[in-house]
This record gives sequence, C-alpha cells and structure tokens, in this order.
Amino acid sequence: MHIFILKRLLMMIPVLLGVVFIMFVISQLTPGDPVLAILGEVATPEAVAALREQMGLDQPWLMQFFNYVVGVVQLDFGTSWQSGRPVFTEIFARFPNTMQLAGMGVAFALLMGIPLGIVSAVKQYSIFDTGATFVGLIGVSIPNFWLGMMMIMFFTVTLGWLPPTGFTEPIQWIMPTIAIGTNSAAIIMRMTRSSMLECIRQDYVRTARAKGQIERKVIFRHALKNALIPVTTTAGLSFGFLLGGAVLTETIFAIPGLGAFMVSAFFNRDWPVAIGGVLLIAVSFSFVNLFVDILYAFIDPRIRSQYR
Amino acid sequence: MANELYRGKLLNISDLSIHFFIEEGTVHAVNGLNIALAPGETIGLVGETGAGKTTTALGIMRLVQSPPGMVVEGKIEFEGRDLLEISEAEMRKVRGSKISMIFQDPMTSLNPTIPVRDQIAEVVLLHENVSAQQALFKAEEMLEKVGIRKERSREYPHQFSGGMRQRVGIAIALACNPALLISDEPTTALDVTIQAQVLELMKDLKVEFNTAMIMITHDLGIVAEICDKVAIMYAGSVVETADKYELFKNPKHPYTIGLFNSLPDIEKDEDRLVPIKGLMPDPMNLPPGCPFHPRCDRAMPQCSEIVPENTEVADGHVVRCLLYEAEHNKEKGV
Amino acid sequence: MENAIQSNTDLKPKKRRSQFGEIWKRFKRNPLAIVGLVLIVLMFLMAALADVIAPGDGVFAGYNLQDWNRIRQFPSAEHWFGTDDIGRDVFSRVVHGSRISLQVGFVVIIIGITVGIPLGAIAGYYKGILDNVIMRFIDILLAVPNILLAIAIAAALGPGITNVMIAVGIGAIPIYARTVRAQVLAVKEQEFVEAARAAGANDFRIIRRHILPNCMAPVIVEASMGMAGAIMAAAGLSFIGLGAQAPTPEWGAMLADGRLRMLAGYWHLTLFPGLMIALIIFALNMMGDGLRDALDPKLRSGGFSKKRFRRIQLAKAAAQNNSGEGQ
Amino acid sequence: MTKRLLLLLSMLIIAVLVVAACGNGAADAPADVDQPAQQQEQPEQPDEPVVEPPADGTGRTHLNIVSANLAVSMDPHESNDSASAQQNKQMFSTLLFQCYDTFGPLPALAVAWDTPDAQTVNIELRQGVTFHNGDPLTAADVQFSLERAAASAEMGIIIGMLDSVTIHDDYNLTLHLEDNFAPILAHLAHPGTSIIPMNHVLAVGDDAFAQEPVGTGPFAFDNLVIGDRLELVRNDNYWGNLPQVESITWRQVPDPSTRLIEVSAGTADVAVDIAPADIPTAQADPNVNLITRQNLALNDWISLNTSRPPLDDIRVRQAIDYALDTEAIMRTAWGELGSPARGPISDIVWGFSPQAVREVNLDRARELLAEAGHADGFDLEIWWNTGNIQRMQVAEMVQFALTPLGINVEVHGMEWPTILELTAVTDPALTEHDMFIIGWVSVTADADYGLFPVFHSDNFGGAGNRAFWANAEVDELLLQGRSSVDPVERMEIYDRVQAIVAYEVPVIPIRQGMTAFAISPDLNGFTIAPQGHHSYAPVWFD
Repeated sequence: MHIFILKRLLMMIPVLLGVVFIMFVISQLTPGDPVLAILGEVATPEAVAALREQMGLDQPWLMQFFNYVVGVVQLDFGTSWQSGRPVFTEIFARFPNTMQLAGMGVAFALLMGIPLGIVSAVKQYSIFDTGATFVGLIGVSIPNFWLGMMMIMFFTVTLGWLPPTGFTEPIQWIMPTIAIGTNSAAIIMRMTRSSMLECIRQDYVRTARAKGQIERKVIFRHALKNALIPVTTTAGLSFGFLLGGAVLTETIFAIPGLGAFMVSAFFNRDWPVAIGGVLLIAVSFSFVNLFVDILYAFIDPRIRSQYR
Repeated sequence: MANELYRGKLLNISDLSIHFFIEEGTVHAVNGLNIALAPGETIGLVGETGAGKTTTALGIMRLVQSPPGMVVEGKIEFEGRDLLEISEAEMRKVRGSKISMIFQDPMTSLNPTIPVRDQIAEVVLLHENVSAQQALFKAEEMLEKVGIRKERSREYPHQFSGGMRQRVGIAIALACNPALLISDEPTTALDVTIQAQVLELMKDLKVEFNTAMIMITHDLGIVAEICDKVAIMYAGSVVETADKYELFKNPKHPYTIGLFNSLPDIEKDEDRLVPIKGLMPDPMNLPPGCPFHPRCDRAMPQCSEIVPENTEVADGHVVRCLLYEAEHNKEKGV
Repeated sequence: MENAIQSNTDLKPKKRRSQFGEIWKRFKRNPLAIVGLVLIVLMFLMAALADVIAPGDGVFAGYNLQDWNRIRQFPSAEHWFGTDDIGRDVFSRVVHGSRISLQVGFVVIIIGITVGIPLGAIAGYYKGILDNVIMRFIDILLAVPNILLAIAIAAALGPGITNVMIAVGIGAIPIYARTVRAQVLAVKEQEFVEAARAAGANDFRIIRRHILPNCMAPVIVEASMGMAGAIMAAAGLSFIGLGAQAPTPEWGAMLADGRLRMLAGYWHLTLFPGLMIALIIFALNMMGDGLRDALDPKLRSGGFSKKRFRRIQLAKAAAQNNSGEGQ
Repeated sequence: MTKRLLLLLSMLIIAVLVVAACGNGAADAPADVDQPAQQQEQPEQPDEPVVEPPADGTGRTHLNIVSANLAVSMDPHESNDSASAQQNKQMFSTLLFQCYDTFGPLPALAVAWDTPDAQTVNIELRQGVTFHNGDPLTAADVQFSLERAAASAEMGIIIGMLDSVTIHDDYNLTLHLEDNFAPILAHLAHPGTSIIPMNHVLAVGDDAFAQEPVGTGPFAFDNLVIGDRLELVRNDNYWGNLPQVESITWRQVPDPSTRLIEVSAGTADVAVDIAPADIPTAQADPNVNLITRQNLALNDWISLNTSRPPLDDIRVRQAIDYALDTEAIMRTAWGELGSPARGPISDIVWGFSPQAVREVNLDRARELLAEAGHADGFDLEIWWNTGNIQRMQVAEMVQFALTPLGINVEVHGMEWPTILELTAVTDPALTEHDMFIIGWVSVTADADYGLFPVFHSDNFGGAGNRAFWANAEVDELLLQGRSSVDPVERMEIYDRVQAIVAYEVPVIPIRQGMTAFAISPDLNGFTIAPQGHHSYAPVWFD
C-alpha cells in the first residue's frame, strides 16, 4: 500500500510538470502583454522596458520555465505581476473558499445523490423511480451558472430570503452549494441507481437473500458497499468538475475564491497566478484521485491486494 | 390427480408456473412443473440451458426477481406448508435454515467485500440463537468441515480459487443444517478435477447432515453419481421423472432418449454423436401442444394440438408424452 | 446437447441493417428517448428555419435589429421574450442562438472524435512506449479540470466561437481516447482479430475494419452525452466572456449580459436563453440515455412490461379472492 | 477673435467662481489655476473637501465600504488602478491636496509652496506630523518617496518628470523637474506621490511594506484578507481633523448590483460605483442615498487608427462621425450614468473648450465617402475589451449605425491586455486595428494630462496616442501648453488643440464619466472626488 501511494506520488510529478509546461506554452501563445496590462492606457516605452526587466520577461521563455520549475521545487511560486504579492499568499488566501465550496458541493451531491439513487434502484419501476430519474435528468442538464442566477432571482429578488452573494455566513453557503452541487448530485444519483441496479442483480445479493437476510441488510450490507465503488470514482471526478465549476459559481455569487481570481488572472495576463493556480488545482485534483483510489482499497479487498 | 402421484413427504411442487413479463413479451420460464421429494432424498433436475431449472430453484426459494417475474400459479408445499402462501418474514426464516441453495458460479455468488468467515457467520446469526462470537466460531468449524483451514477464514473470496469458493458456498448452505439443499449446477464453473472433489464433498456432507437435495445439472454423469431420482426438464416443465436406475435403463420420453444419444459412449465405438435436431423453443413463444414436438423424431399430428398429461408408465416413472398417454390409457381401459 | 447450446451462439454475426433496426426498435420503446429525439429535431428545425421565424439579412437580421427607443422591454405580444439592452428582439436572438449551440455541439464532438479515436486506437493497439506517451499526455489534460483547461486555451486563442469550439474540443479528447483505448484493448484479443491478422491484414486495416467498428457503441453514447456537455461548457465560457463575438446571439453570452440586469428585475433577459440551454442539454441527455440502453447488449431485454405484470397480478389476486369466497 | 475673447473671459469668470467654492470661507483661500507660479499663503484649515463638521458623535463609528476590487497593491507607488488609489488615499497623504471643485492645490503635508518657474517647486512641510508607526515626517521622507515614485514604472506618468530633490532642512526642500512642467502641483496631489516613511521602508523592505503599509493618512492599516476585505483603523495622531469614524471595513464585492443590495440591506454603508442599469433601482430605493457626480474621465471614446486606410482619410473619419448619433449611443448604453461627450476631455477639466458636435447627417456622410472614393463602402473592425458590456453595446450600435453607409463593421471583443498590446506598437505601419473603444482620466484636472499623451505624435502606441494621429501643429501646441506658465496662453493653446481634434476626428468622444455611489441615508459628509480619490476622513453617521 505504501509503495502504491509512493508510486502514485512519483507518477504525479511528470504529469504536473507537463501541466506547467503546457501552461507555459499557452502563456507564450496568448496575445496580450502582461506589462501593458499592469500599466494601463498610457505606458511609455521606458516604463514598459523597465517593468519587463523587473518581471524577468526579457529572458527566453524556456529559461523562464526552467526558473519557474526550480522555484516551485523550493515552494516558491513567484510573485503576482498584478499585486506584487507572492503567488503562494494570493492563492492560499482564496483557495480555502474554493475548497470549501467544492467540498460542500460534493457533500451536497453525495447526500442527495446516493440516497435518492438507492431508493430509486430499490423501488425500480415505481413512480418514485420514474420521478427521480426525470429529476435526475433535469439536474444533469441544468447549467450550474444559470441555476445560480435563477436562484438569486427567486430567493433574493422575488422572495428576499437569501443574500445574493458572499461566503462568510452559513446562510450565504446555501445557494452556491446547491448551484455547484446539483449537476454532480444528479450524476451521482444516476450512477448510484445504475450501480445499485446492477449490484442487486448480482449473485452474491441473491446469496444473501437465500440466507434469509432481511431486505434492508441485503441492500445496505451487501449491495451498497459494492455499488459504491463506481460511485466513488464519480464522486472523485465530480470534485475535479466542481473545482472547475467553481469558476462560474464564484463569479455569480461573488465568492472570493481561487476560480474567479484565476479567471481575472487569465484576463490580466498575470501568468504567475494563473499557472500557480492551475498547478494547485491539478495537484489537489491528483490528490483527490489518489484518495479515491485509496478509498477503493478500503471498500474493495480485491483492489487492496492489487496495490501491493 | 397429478398431485397424488407426486405426494412426497418433504417437498411437493405442483403445477408451478413462473412467467416473466418483459417488454418484448411474456417469458414462460416454468410451466406446470411437478416435483416431489422425500427427506434425505436427492433428485437430479436435468435439462438444457434455458429449460427453467434455475427459475424453478429460485421459485422454491421465492427469490424470483419480481418484477418482472411472477409465480402465476401452482403450489410449493414444504413440510406441509405452501411456501407461496406464507408471509415474507416467515419465508425468511425458511431460507438459509430449512432450505438453502448453492449457486452455479462461485466466482460471483460470494460477496467480494466481506471475509468468507463473516459470510458464513451471517447465516448462522440469522437463524440460530447465538452470539456473534459463537457464530464466527461455527463459521470456522464449517470451513474446516469443507476442507478450508481456519487460518484462511479471514480472507476475502478473491483470495480463493474457484473450487475453494464453492466450498465456502457449501459451508454457507449447510451451516444451519437445512432439510433441503438446492444445488444449482455447483460444479459447472469448475475444472474437471475440482468438480470431482466438490461432488465428493457434497455427497459426504449430504449423508452427514441427512439433507434432501435438488441437484440441478445438465450433466447426466453427475446424476448418475449422486442422485436417487431424476427429473428431466424441457421448456419449463418436467417431461420425465423416475428413479435413477429406471431412467438410465429405460428412458421413455423422446427428449430423454435424445439426451442419452447425444452423449459419447466409450463402450460403443461410435463415429458420430446423434444430436437432437433444432433448438430449444423461445420461451416467449412456445409451440402449441407438446413443446418438444417440433424437434421430435416421433411426433404425431396431434402432438401440435394436445398438451400431454403426466403418465405413469412404471412405478414412480412418469412421462409426459402423447405416445405413452395413449398406451397407458388403453391399458387402463379408459 | 452441448452442441445444441453451441449452435445457439453461432448466430452472432448479424447483418448490419437488421442491427440498426434492432437498435431503433429498442430505442423506440423508451418514451424519454423519443421525447429527447423530438426536442432535438425541433431544435434543428428552429435552427434551419431561423431566418423564416426571425427574418432579415446580415446586420439587419431579425435578431440584430436595433431600436434604441425600445430597450429592455418586458415580454409582450409584439416581442414575445421582450427586448434587450439595445432594443433587439430577444425571441429572435434565442431562435438564432440554436444555430450556434448546435454548431458548437457538433464541432466539439468532431474534434474530440477525430483526435481522440486515433489516439486511443493507437495507444490501445500498439501498447508500449507509444501508449505510454499518449496516455501521459491524456493524463496531463485530465489533471486540469475541463473548464479551466478550456479557459486557458480560449484565453490563448482569444475570444470567439471558433476558439471556444477548439478549446472545448481539446478538453473532449481524453474521454474518447480513453473509451476507445479500453475498447481496443478488449477487442484486440478476440478471435476475429487474430483471424484477420493471420490472414495477413496490416495493422491499419485491422484497426479500421475490425477493431474500430466494434468500439463504436460506447463512442456513440459518449458523443451524444458529450455534445450536451460541450454545449454547457461553451455556454459557460461565453458566460465569462470568452465566447461568441457580439452581436452573435449566443445563449451563454446573452445570459452573461442579462445577468447585469437581473437584480434590477429584468428577468426575461436571463430566463429564456438559460431555458434554451437547459432544454437542449436535457434533450441530448435523454437521447443519450436511450441510445446507451439501446446499444448496450447487457440491457437488451431489460425492460419489463408493467401493464401485463399488473394485469396478471390483479387477475391472480381476484382468482384467490374468488376461491377464498368459494370455501 | 471676439469669440475667442469671450471664451477666455468666461473661463476666467468660472475660475474665479470656483476659487470661491474652495475658499472654505477663509479670505486667504489658496489660489488656483490662474496663478500656479505664485507664492501661496497657507491657510490653517488643511486638507479635504469642505464639509460641515459633525454636531456630535452619537452615530455609528464603523464604516462598511463595498467596492468591486481591493487595492492591487498597498504600495502607493506600485499601482495605478483606481481601487488602489482609493484605498491608499485613506492610509497615505500627499504633499498637496487638490480641490474637488476648482482643482487648485490646497495644503496637505506641505503647508507652503511656490513655483519660481515651471521647472522648480519649493516646499515647506507641515511640522509635527508623524507616520502611523510614530516616525516623524521630514524632508528626507519626501525626497525618498518622490524619487521612489519617479523610478516606478507605474507612476512614471505622474512624477517621472522629477529630476532631483534638494533638502534644505528637515522641513524645507526643492523639487527640480527635467523640463518645464506647468501642471506639477496637480501631480503632487495624486496618490501616486504619497509620502512614505523612509527609514521604515528601508528597514522592512519593499515587499513587507506593501503587505503592511505605513503612512500619514487619516486611517491606518489594520488587517487584510486577500481577495476579501481590508480593515483600517483611525489614525489618532492624524495631522488634520480627527475622523469621526473609528474603523473601516472595505470589502470586495465584484458585482455592482450586489453592492447596491448590500447598502439597501444595511450590510454596507458605501457602495463604490453603481452600474448604469442599477441607477433607476437605486433612485427608487428609500434605503439608499444615490449620489452622483461628474468625474474627470472621458471614459469612452472610439479611437480611429489614422495610420491605416481607409481611416487615414480625414473625410472617411468625418463621415463616420456624421453617421454616429453619439448622444443616443451614450444614453442607450449608459443611461443616466454619464453625459454625452463634447470633446476629447471632460468639460470640467481645466482647459476644456466646447466644440461643435457633428449632427447626424447621413447624406453628408455619403458625400464625404464618395469624395474619398468609398461610395461603395468598405470593411472595418471595431474592438472592445471583454467584460465591459457597455463598450460591447457601443460596438454593436456602431456596427448597426454604419451599415447604411455601406461600411461593413466587424465587432471584435478582446481581452484588455490584448487590445493594449495590439495598439501599443510604436510603428504605425505595424498596427492592425481600425477602431477600438478606450478612455482616459484627466486625473490632474489639467488639459495637459488629458491631451498630451493621447494626441502628441511622440506618444504613438502604448504611450497614449493609439490613434497614431500626427499633427505638427498640435504637437507644437501641446509642448507649449505644458511649458507655459501663463494660464491665459495655455487656455488658448488647448482651445486650438481641441478644435483641430474635433475637425480631424482621430477620436470620436462618446461619454463623459460620472461617478455614482450608493450610501446609507444616515451617512453624512461624504463627497465624491471627481479625481476618483474619495476621502472617508470627513464622514459621520447621524
């Protein structure tokens, strides 16, 4: 197991290096001069040259890439071109909000999706199942940013119940969580349902019934644990999806998170922040996937023995 | 009338029909099936894939997937009670303790996420008034009994070979000393050498526990090995049933005869086997009359019109074929 | 008797036409899938007839006709969906927007498929270093959440619907590459491929003629769902300002513009475009579900006839009651 | 000629009137634009706009501000965005303060100053001023600060003309400029020339200083939650009137509608910048006090690239101007927020002279195009920066309005840095743009700041002249304008420049900027600064 984790951690390195490299290539291809982005409407050539040198942009980009990687190894992600603050500081000031948002979204998705999926599968062909399937389809189809807007329209503008934005008070968490989590909840519901349907048709579930086990235990002790294996993958993928989805949700609900910040970094050509942010999200995504794989091992002993 | 013919002491299935209602149509999986079994007796249920053997077994356990499956008619009398009439809670008390089942594929019929010991203990805990500790102890005992060292009892199914897993399946089935054991092709998925071991084990344990058994198989060799009686199934019903020796010696139904002819016989040095022509009928679209008549060498015109009745051609030897029905009726002077 | 069983499976290679007929038959049975299909057809009709529904030409097309004296009007008989910030008819814009979204969906899928399938096929077929290189590249693409990757690429390419399609399309590559690779790995070892190889077919021919056709079912399902995802992602990019160029009536961009008027109560600027995005994705997902069920051999006889089941159940209950009374 | 005289006369009268406005009731009001070179008397009343002092201190003492952005950098010399200027204004002081009405200099850290010529400024510092960390303010801090600002890329445009600083004693110093630069006093009031504590900055380093700034402003830095909020506390040793408000929380709320809702709901007291769409909502809301004021920006104009055909032809540019109803365009896109532009600088900027706006005349436009050989029209691109929806609408409206002339306009949204880069090349031959929308704030309220970078041909590209418009006479006039110390002469110069610009149409001005704030009804004493550097020192609650 330890070796497995170590191997996975080592495999992350080239992937993350690749991510940084691709981001560097993108930064080179992207039009828009970061120096001018800082200086604005009026920028004299002298000021531009001075700032360019100060930012190290006068070096060839492969050199910049090399320097960046050397810096990252020492946990130095450079400084934001816009604010002059270390990228590390800038990002970690916002990252907790994004993680919280994505985390709450996943929690919402799991809490809604798994129970609904189970009931829907167990009561296959019932009215509940038909309804849940239909609602699930709508949940998959509704764009999260539009859902967020419609919720603001209804709960804030029309009813005046919920604050439209912000992320400090728990009451402000409600709408963003639902907005970001609904797609995933529906996906997880559908996944749980089909996975459960498959599992309750499995021979070992029949075996459990043949033992005279009561239905509730058949479902929860025997079917669910196995059904959760693909759901775990989906939940892990959802987390990545939500880290990305946070971009839009944060914009709509004015949450000071990494997603919205990175979008503005892209727009302002603040590449140290953009690259650092993408790197951090890639790292967290990789760790979530690793965590999911470890979770597998806990659920499924077959996988546990493969991990040696 | 048929019921009287098949009156057994332990299990008496009469006119059982199980249908599946799927979108494409109604699958007539089991149609008017009759089986009787005395305590300690073993009956071999023989037929091709799709003949309705497994559905029958699940029907006895009341484990037919419903929907889409449903027992349309019939009775399953077990120890004097009709299992189709009792409540689900009562049925649960029967499953695993009075009637248990060994499934066809040991690779899939054990829960991959639970150690084998706990899977055996589960059934013990359900039906015997013991503590969890005692149940686990009993489980290890059962494992030893089926030839698995108790050191391995905490391992998971995937750590065992197919044969070993089927041993675990047997341990689960016999843990509560059931009166009836249904074995659904327990050796089909195993290597030939392992098959023999497992069969041997089952035979021994059956004797030890004095369990009646329904052995579902398509292998007449296995029937010869361990059964007392044989029931040949075709298209959802039993077409011929008899004592093992009687049947092997004197098969009556054209289908039974066809089955024997398609087996290789080392003693007769034949060049070619004689397979039964044609295919099993589509259970959604059974032919009228005798379901076997399209494939039957000896089919008569009326075979496609009249559904044959059970005919007792010898003591305990019952055939469902118009050939014998007519003869029998003549003899009886009806 | 074993022979009899054998002969049952010998029937496997079926004629193509009947296969499509089979799929269509199964697809047809699913009412949700049919609703999805009908919605998609309507969507196509709307796109095709946009110029008839909202007539005009070029800058003076119906969707672009400005009237600076009628800005931000609420829905009325004249303007069913109201008017926008510079006095354009929102209904006409929504109708014309269907063209963009359908186009985005298709182009993204085509990019994903034309790049993803060969990559996946090559990786799966040749294994070894090539596989490793391709899959590590795919891993890199997968390590960054899709929308973020699309934002980065779209930022590099600049705003515009073509660039959005490229950006989302690149993000779609990994799914197809992985699906095809897994399929190829499974199919590769089957007998008919061995047979083709033994018959001297070269690799390209084997992949094209024998392996890929057998990988298509999951790709088709993936594509119909992927189209929905692509439309959603593109709308998201438009929403943050990386999408279609003004004055193209792109639904996501319309949402983004309307959002600024939302709290002031101009609900019609966000409701209708958003509804259309949701509707088209909904339709594609329903159709995708139907296709998956129709194409999945495991689910071929999955459906259960509730009507007949209930009828027999009731008849049985009635019969039991009767016999009970009779006693 | 009589017209010109009349103009000058009216300007002078206006100037006198506005002097009175900033006179603060004192007879020895600081002189203003008329006499920039004159020795100033220092009034005892320092700083800040003229407000009634609060009657008593019974109101709330904590102020909640919401704005779209937090300061990009809290180092006043390292940022030139408006959010940074607005926040740094609370923490730092400048040598001078610029009157909100007359834009004349008022004493701040400097109590007296004189400009013997357009190249020299003598400063006498206020005594007894301390920084937030207790360091006393001396001439060395001023020298350090101004030289640091002059060397910074961001602030080059504000104070880059500084050559050297001579210190006479702790409280007297002289600034020497590289060239004649008449508007220097206005520049010394810009937050980019804020005075920072030399010893402290040298001790902690630039980065640490930017994290935890120390100044002499009315409020001191307390805490920053990056991306979320800035917290300030009152500077009890403030050299001016002690603020009534004891602390400020400054939160980032990017969405303008939400900022309005926050004030309406009482969770914020000041919403910085209200969007055009929300102006009617704010007006109708009894829980909100909407205050607006014209600012110094000419926020939006269409820049025409005069170096590339067909826009290199003056007739084509004039034809386009004839085809565009700029007032209708402005009102459609911005509604009440702003006013139609009447020239290339805001009409409250010193040096503005009204020019006739071309009335919409499509026939004349067609004539001009025919004369230029474009009777059949041509293709053009118009660029706007993504995220600025009003500019997008302007682009769409321009496209719509030019179509009848046969001009086929392609609307092209790009990110701001891309537009800046593509229009920043210095060689006109390398340009790719036709038209794009941009704006500029004459933050010093002097026409030089508004016109020189944008229209002098030395400033092609990034330096400001993105229309690549070269006119020898204008070049000459603009140089004269910044070196002359005679306001009458300068006024004449800028009038001529604006007339030429209006005739040759290198830019089509659309909108004069307006600042709109929503404040809670119990907040008093807040004045919008047209420069954009609002002060919260004088505010109090009922």
